[in-house]
Amino acid sequence: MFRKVLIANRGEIAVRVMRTLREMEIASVAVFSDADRASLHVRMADEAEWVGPSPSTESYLRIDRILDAARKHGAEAIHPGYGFLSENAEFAAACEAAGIAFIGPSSESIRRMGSKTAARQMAVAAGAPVVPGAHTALSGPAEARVFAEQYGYPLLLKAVAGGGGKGMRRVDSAPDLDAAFRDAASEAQRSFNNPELYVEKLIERPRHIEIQLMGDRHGHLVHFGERECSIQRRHQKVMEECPSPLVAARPGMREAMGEAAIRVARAAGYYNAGTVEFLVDTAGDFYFLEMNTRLQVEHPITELVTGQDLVRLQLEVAAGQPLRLSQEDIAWRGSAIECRIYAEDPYNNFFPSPGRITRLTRPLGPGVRLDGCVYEGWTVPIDYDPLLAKLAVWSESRDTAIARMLRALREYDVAGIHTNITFFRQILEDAEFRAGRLHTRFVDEFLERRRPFDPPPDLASIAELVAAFHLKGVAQTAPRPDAACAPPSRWLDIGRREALR
Amino acid sequence: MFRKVLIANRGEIAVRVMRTLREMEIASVAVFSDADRASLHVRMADEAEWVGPSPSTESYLRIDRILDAARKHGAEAIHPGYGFLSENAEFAAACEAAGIAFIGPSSESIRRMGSKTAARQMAVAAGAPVVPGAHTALSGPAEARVFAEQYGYPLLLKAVAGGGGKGMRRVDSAPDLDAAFRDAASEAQRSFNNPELYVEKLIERPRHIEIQLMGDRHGHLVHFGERECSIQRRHQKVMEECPSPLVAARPGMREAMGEAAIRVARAAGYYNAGTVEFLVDTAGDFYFLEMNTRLQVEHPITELVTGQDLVRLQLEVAAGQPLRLSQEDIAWRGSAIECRIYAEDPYNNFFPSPGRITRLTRPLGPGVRLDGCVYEGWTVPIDYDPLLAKLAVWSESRDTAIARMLRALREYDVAGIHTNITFFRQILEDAEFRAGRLHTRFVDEFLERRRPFDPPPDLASIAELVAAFHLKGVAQTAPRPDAACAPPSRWLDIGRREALR
Amino acid sequence: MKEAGGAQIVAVEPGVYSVLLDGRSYEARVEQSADCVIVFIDGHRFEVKINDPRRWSRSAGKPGIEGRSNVVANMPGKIVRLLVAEGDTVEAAQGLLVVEAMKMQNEMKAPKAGRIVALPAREGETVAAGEVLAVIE
Amino acid sequence: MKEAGGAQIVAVEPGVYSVLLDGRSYEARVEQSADCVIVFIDGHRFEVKINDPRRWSRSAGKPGIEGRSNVVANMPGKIVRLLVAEGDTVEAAQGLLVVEAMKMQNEMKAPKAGRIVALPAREGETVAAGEVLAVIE
Repeated sequence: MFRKVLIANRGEIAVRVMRTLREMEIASVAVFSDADRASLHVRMADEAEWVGPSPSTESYLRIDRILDAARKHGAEAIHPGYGFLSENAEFAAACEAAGIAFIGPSSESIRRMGSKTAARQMAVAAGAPVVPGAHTALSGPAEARVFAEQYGYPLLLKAVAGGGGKGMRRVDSAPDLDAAFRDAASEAQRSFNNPELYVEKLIERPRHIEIQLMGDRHGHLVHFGERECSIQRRHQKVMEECPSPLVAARPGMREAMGEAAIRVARAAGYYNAGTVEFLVDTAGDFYFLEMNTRLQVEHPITELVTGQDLVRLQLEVAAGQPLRLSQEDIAWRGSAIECRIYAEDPYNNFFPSPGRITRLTRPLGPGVRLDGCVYEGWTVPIDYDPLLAKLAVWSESRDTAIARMLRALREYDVAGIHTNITFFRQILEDAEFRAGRLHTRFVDEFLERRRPFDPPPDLASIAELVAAFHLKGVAQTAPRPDAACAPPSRWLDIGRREALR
Repeated sequence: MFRKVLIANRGEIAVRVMRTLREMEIASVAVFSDADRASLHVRMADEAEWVGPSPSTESYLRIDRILDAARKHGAEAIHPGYGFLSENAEFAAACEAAGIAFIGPSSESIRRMGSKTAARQMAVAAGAPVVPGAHTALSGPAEARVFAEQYGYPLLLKAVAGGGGKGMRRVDSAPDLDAAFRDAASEAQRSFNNPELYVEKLIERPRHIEIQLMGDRHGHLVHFGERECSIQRRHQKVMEECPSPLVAARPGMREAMGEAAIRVARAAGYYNAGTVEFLVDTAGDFYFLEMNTRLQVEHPITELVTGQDLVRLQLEVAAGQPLRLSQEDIAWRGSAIECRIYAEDPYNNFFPSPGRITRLTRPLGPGVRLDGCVYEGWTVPIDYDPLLAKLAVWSESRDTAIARMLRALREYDVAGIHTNITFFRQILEDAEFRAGRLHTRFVDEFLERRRPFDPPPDLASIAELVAAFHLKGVAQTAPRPDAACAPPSRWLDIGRREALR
Repeated sequence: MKEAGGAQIVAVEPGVYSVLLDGRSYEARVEQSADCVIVFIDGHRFEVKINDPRRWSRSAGKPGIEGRSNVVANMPGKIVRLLVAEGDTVEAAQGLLVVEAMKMQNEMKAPKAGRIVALPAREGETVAAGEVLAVIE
Repeated sequence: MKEAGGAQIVAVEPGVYSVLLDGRSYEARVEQSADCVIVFIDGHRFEVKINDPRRWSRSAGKPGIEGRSNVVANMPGKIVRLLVAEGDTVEAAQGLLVVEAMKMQNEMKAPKAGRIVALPAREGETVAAGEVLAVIE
């Protein structure tokens, strides 16, 4: 096994990987940008190296600096986490060339899956169902128009080099096509340095269900079942669950999806952790969407339900060990849900809300897992994704897991910035969600129908009372000379009366 | 199901019960003494009632006040937690008489098991093996001496009304007997208001292994397997694990112990949660020790391994529902360990260390469960047991669970008071512990053999550097006029040189 | 602490208050700005405005819509595109400009119909939170 | 932050410092009393005495044994039993008195052999942390 591993990432995933490294008695090397000197992933690491200024293009995306850091610290392997360089075939190849183990698939597998059109072709060849669409990059909006004439609207424009909803646009009718094409191509150019797009028939109200895979370098592949990731905003997952309520209700569906995923992965010569994403239509048919050639953000819910440590398995496989699990060893128990706690305002178009965390109270107790990289007093930087933490819960059934997540969210308090904690509480109370009727437009429809998050009638007067008490305390520490003779307001009056009764 | 439940307890167990109540949408009523107004269990409750001054005899042990609070708040049931009134038959009977459900066994079962001598007789009648001993209260030290002449030393004096090691003394030779008898009787009188003692043959280096049971009011009883609780200080458990490394290595032992435990419980007409404690000798033979007629402190490790919520089951059974599990539904997965984090100094005879928690950083991440009732800025009161929190971890095997616990303990920081966190790290590194060679004198022997917790050589200079930096910062906020011209010390020198290089 | 009814408030952590009233337990978390106290209870947000040291009122929560309106950057970011020019007439909710921050583009919309009387924002420029990007009258 | 070697210290939380030195990362947690700074790194405790504002030294960690010794209550509690009387000669580690706190009885032992020259402790009395219970010479 490796003695030292560098994590080419930041934030919660860097901390997540370090925890398993520490449990395996492997030294960890963090890398950090200017913005992240005080980040928890640097504080918790055994070793750390500065790799550049705050913009990720000058730090976390700098292959040369990451490899220099690995060589300088004598790291034998690099864990890429997710995002940043994790699906960069050039980076994987550079690691291979430098004699440093890349904890992920081969650069060749990444390259094959990185082109969404090539991945589609591979899925077709492997016998996995795919959504009708153009398998090659479009020359321009005109070509998309031809496709639309054959399959009709709505359709979906997607970046060939894409991921995470970047460079993706839904087109509902012909007049919108040109603008959508321009926006998507420009976003794809900015995000992936590649403006190429392809087109697919849009599946209405699809579910997004994915299969977790793990393979070793000896051709052995197993799946860890599915995760339902239909709760999305701006095409990004915000809440995931395992098992999928749909798959749990359909005997044989998990096995069918798992086998399809393994076939695609095998065709790509895949090893290490990977995830095959499927769209599932209202009839329950599933279609290959893409393969993510790295650990997913939402891997904890699979760990909770299967009892496996996916990062430990990644490390074992990357060190050349054969997978110690066969498919029969994978068993599923109970139900897990994850909420991605973001520094954002869900009621203002999910606008990011960086800033200083002035107070932080975390949920604890039975069945609660928290993976984060924040602490009280830390300032959420403006330079990166606003993910603060992943709150996951496990319980014996979906219903009790929902109840547990609600309980945990009520214990969670982050002051100083906006978060989406309350938003999750509302979703979890939603009847459609509870019935398991999920699809990728769920959040949009939910925002239309949601009832206001109105407080119980008694809370307003409590709030006034506390405000009065608080200001009295503040006033005591910095008294105003004229405060004593001021006529008491109604609220202050209430405050005094109640507090002194 | 109940709509409102009062928790006749404080601290972490009150919070633990409230979490399940909230998940079941049952309102919770906390009770509190003067010392506990700001306790987390009061802050988290839906309702709260003051029940008296700080001493527990005037608050948490006041049956009349607890019942008044329940009636006033309209609580339909009372959860007693552990300790305090949880094994008080009079309290259970008073609840029954008041028409309030007692979440535990019948007062009659408590009474039968509360007398350790009667419990022994019941175990004998049920065909469970018991340690040789006097089945009735001793008239005085002379009667113990007669027993010693027959069975030899060492022997163990125990309180008839006892529990938790209170009123218990080991006697190694005849001259120690009188003093030991006096001390034990006096402690029993103070602790249980009953000075009666009985005597048992002392089993050398026994393991303490217990079986978790749950029964409904319709005669249905199941067991949840064992917990190994051999790691004790002052006859109190400090660290527990599930499964027991001994039981895990012996096919059929769990079933044999489980069945013996169920036989004893059935003989007592037992329902709700209970635990049958056994001593296990070096040959692997087990002997009934006593039955605890309540939820145990260490129940979380059973929950982690079996995936059951024992508090939820307690509530269901107390509401008259039949147990929804049969023995075949109970399955064990992986390995769990619990460390009881105490405000105490393990290197100064485990002396309690109450005081203000000035800083608190908790372990998080995969496989970590924390049940606590503390927060930063809270003052640990001197009036109660110094248990701060229970840190439990789960992993797929005992070895990986040990590694995970070590990782979690390294993340744990409690400033302002002493805790036993470092002590657990040392035990977990101990070769005897890792080999699973456990017994109830383990801690005593470990304290003899343990190597000093020496820091790596580089840490001392880092500490000096930080001290210099810290004082410089302090000096900056409150500058001393003569500081500038003072000759720099060696440490300050290092601090400056390193910090400015 | 021994009274049967009545409110009883304790500051348990900085800005955190435990309230007991009529047997019920509440935990309130306070954040204070220059002109208001924001109280959170069980995720519900209450804004108590301090209009004057001697008089507070609970805010209605909605800003006024009449008159001149400033479009303000609600976080630091970079202006990637202007969709209107000074002097343009705009509809309510019409897109005015696009700001990018934390790798996300956000279209700032007109809070009401009117005319753009000022447009200090420039494409490619970095703006601070609170900076005025456009003024509509 | 860009230097290759050298120590680099950042105060990340009150009393918590992140140190990077020679590529290694350390987290140090400081508690300060009137006369010393206690630094914890990975559970290891370092006491840095401030004997004089101009001079510090790292403490050897062991209190001196010669001369007069005070037996001091290390926490608040109640004296339940006295095992010696003023004027008694005691051995090192001999039990002097029993203090009960947090439901636990603790025997206070003589730190060294000598004679009890003062015994302010009284049975049944409550004592505060730091109070002198006995003096041995």
